[in-house]
Amino acid sequence: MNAILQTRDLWKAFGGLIVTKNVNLSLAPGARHALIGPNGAGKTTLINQLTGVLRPSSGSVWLDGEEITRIPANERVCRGLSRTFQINTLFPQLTPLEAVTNAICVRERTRLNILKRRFFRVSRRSAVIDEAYALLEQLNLAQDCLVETHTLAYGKQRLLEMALALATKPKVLLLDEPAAGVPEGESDELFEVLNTLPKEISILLIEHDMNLVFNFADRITVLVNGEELVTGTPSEIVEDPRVREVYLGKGH
Amino acid sequence: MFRIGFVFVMLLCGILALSADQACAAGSTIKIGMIAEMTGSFSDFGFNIVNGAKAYMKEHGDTVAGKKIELIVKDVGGPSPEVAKRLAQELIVKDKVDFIAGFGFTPNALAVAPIITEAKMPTVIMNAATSIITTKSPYFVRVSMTLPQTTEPMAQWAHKNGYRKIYTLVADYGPGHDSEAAFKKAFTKLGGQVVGESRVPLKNPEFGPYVQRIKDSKPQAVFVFLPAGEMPVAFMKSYNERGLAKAGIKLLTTGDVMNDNVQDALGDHALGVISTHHYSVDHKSPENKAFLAAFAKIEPQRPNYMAVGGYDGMAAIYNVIKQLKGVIDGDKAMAAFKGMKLNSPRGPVLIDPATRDAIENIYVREVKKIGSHYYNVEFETFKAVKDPGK
Amino acid sequence: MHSFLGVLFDGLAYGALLFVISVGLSITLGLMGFNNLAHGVFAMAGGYLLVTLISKAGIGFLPALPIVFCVVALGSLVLERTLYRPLYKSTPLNQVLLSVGIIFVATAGVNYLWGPGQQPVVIPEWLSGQYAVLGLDLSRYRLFLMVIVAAITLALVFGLERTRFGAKIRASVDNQRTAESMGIRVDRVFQLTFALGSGLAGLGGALGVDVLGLDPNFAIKYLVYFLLVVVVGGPGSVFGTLLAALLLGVADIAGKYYVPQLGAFIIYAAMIILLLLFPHGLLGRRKSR
Amino acid sequence: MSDNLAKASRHVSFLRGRERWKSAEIAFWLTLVGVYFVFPSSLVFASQILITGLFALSLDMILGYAGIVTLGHAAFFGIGAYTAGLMAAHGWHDPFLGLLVAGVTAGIAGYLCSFLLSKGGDLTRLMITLGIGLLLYEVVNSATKYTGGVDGLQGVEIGKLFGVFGFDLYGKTAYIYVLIISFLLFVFTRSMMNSPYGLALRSIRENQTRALAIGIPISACLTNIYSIAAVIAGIAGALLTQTTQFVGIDVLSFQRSADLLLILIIGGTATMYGGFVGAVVFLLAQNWLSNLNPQYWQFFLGILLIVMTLYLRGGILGGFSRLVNLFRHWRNKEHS
Repeated sequence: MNAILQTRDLWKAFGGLIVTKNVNLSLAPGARHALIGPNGAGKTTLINQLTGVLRPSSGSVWLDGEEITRIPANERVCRGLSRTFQINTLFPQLTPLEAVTNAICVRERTRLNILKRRFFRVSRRSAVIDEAYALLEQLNLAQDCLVETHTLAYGKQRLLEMALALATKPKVLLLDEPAAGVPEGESDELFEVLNTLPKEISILLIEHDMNLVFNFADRITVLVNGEELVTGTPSEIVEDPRVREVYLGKGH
Repeated sequence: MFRIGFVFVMLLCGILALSADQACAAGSTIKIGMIAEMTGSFSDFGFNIVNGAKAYMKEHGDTVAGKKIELIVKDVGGPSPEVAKRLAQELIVKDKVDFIAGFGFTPNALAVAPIITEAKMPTVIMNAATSIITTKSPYFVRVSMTLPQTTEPMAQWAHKNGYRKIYTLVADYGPGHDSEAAFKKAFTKLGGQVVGESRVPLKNPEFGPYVQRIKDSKPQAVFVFLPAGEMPVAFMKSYNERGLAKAGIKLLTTGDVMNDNVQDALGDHALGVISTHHYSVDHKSPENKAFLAAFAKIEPQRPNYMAVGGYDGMAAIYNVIKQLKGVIDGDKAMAAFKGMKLNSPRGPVLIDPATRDAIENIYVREVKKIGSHYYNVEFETFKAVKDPGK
Repeated sequence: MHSFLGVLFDGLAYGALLFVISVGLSITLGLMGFNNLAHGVFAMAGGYLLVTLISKAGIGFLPALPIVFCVVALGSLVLERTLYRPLYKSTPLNQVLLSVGIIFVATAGVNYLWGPGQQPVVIPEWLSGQYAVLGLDLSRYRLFLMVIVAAITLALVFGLERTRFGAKIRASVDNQRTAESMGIRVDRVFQLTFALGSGLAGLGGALGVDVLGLDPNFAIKYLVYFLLVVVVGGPGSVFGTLLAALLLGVADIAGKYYVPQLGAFIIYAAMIILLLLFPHGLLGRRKSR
Repeated sequence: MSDNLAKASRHVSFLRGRERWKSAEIAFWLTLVGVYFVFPSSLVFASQILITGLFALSLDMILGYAGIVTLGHAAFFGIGAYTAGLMAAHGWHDPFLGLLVAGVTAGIAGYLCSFLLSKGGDLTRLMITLGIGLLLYEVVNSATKYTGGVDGLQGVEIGKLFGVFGFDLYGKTAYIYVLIISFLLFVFTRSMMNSPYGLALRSIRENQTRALAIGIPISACLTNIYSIAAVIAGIAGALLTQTTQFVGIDVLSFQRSADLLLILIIGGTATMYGGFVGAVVFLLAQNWLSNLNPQYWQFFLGILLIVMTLYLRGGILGGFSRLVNLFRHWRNKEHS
């Protein structure tokens, strides 16, 4: 019962509208967990509460045995909780190399004194840049790492999303529909990368594409109307009649 | 890469060259550099000062003592001392002028004091009205007036005419504070009483609450100083709307408020207002007639006291050039200014040899409608008033 | 008690004035999202037009007002097509640069045509003076302004909320692409909205000059006031603009009456406090983006 | 592995190339040195342009690099100017001490103000900064006794630099003084913008959401850069006081903040040199036009601005770099 990421009785309401209702989510270390649910089920709101963009009305969020409910978003990243975005959220005028270097510099910033952080050139930190390059290479972005991000192809930008999240060396990675907008067939590259991620990183995946989810996840949670409907292994979910009713029944 | 650098340098040089020295050797010309507020919120100042000066040149020709007079007008764009200082420096160093003139605002004049002293440059203040200016450099001479100079006679006139309880309202800035202090000092010395005072922010479209306070404290009269511009217009409207005149509260002001060229904008609102000042367009003298005629040839708009400042400043400079026979030297020029007498459109003016300020008549005027226009009609004179601020 | 009521009336009247001169900006800046700092130029155009109509053409004050509205609105269409439209999707900084350029041109142009002095504005006899009501002296012109404000507010709220055109505006502003796909001619709608905003600016200028005075620097002199009211009210909300104008008006007048020493500070301090309390404006639409 | 390293070092050198002093930059500063010899009679103007450029650089730090729109930046310029002025008027005549104290004072003010900017969108921030600027103006205006109000602060006497070089009529000392201080501050800013911190700032401007999601403490960063920008603005103000030997209340005016914004937009934001180039172009154009026609020159300046917005997006440097890119593109085509 030493979950790496956990929510306890998480509750969020905007006025009278309840968007998260008593959610008790639990990720084991190394988990490949998927969160599915129809549109408007409150998946993104849940993610925002996990990352600290929104504060829950009640309940708590725990990361690696510590409560992080009241900790600001950027601090959660430093503690090892990182995310990607459903819609590309990148630095359009920076090159991927600069962007990833930036993320690594932020991660490493406490190891530098203020003078070095403030006044020494980025290029003097070749170890960091090497690491950034290695990461980009791992994600098949090495060819494009010196052009401005906004000129990259869409699929490449999706990969960069992932690279930025990985650069923070997360313990838990939240993937918000990583394949959103990527044409069918091209998402293979993406999931190939996902499958090679080390087991030390626990992953919570939000995805619409059922094939991807069932190929990737070892546990699945179904969220309906802000409420946890059921959690189980892929085969349990497929069997579950309630899930068929609210979700698969329409989609398939 | 070097190519880009080269282009860059060329570009910069090109731009700089636009402002490069165009000074030509002076010989047969005498140059007068004018620093005035031609644009911005106070463009009225520069407009009057410069056109007043031009009116004098139009009337008296542009050749004196065999020298051609050249006027170089520079826009300082409002109260901005650093620009004034820069312009003065450039006029002295680049254009090699013989006189500097103009200055609607005190800070612009004060900022040039160190350089005109260093360059021994005779400098004629045509409007800026804070007392201390002329003490900041021996090369300043002022042909206009100072604020205490026009304020004090108002206090004296009010007391003489039976006003004992007066409320003061001034704009909340340096000159306003000076005017308030000068009036209070003169009025209480005579035994009058200032029953209340208000300071109004400079950016203030709404006089209602201030005028209401005046009305509530029921004085016999209210003394007002506001800078020329939209403030007097707004104040007068509020004054009438709230029926202060009907409540028997007389309005006394300095001439800045009853500025000649806002009279028509004020219209009926200002009828009967008493003010003290050194110049009114309505002043009846041949000199004034000549001035108005000359000004009308340049601009159709009605001039005001600042235009007279420009006009008289030019007159003083012409006199100096004549006396020095066209060979200008800073110290000699200053000696020539001291004690100079001018037959100004406003009446006789004497440059006080001690302070280099103007000694002049201050008139008490009342606003009247003559034909379809409104004028400050003079009805009493304080003769040869000195600046009491020193 | 009397003085309190008097102050309240003055405050509301001042608020009405602030509303009248700013409501046009609430439309161009708030609804259309164009950083139109040149709002004052249209107001100034309205003012000069009014003065000229009255003194040169001999048209009365009241009939001149609708003429001013229409002429300024029509004139603005030319500017919209040539200068504004290319910048609708540009950065705010570019829009600022453009509108400041327009202010410069207009200021110098007016200076050249009318001279730098104050312009006389003659309002008709029946609008000057005061009514005595319950021992209060109520200025007729201020009452007139309040009536106009009520009329403008009602017309705008009705027009923007209840009519087809209003619906089109809201649709175009919220999502251009969707609106276009629904068959709305977005550029036409924007054009008309811009004309409406500018016409209102002109009308506001015409109504304001009696109190504010009129000279070539009108556009820059009162810029701060326009922005203040619109931003505090929440861009795009007519009611918000009204509420902000009235609140700021009452705060300013009350402050100046009761603590005149702080006269100059009150309106700015009130603005900062209101903006800290309501960072998106009093009734501003919170943008989720 | 060694192959990898070789490739990686190519990328290190790519970043290094971006940070290196370009020949155009060196040319720029050499030109400024050259101005001293070529235009000895325009040095007062030249130093005022430099001061404005420095002031615009500080605005660029918060507008261009951190993305905060402000219309009240003159507040810090004014605080610096008055601090230096009041010190000089009360017996501390040393210029360097004046600069130091002015910078620190403005920095503290900037730090305090930065907390008011944490909420709201661009317009709200714009109005709050504007409000602070106007309030400060009114404070200085009503404290006539201490500040001289609108008449300006008198009695500002500046001592000689190192006790040797006095400020002269031609502005020679002043120009060299301003040039050296500007250059030092520019180097300071430049190295900051090329550091990891500068990279983080740029990323905040590019995308706040993502910057937060990679762990950048955004509000702390903004507070920080706002204070540093205030320090530089304060020093620029102090330089103006010391070279003018006078402080007018217009150092705090709305007009100054607005002109500054224009200058930076004209020059181009987030380019380091945009402020300087904007100051050179704007002030020279202003000077040139107002000499041609002192009364109606604003008309032509306005036309210039309008034309610029329609045809020269991204300011002069933005347009210039696009031209250069175009040229390179064309040349590459020729070669291949």
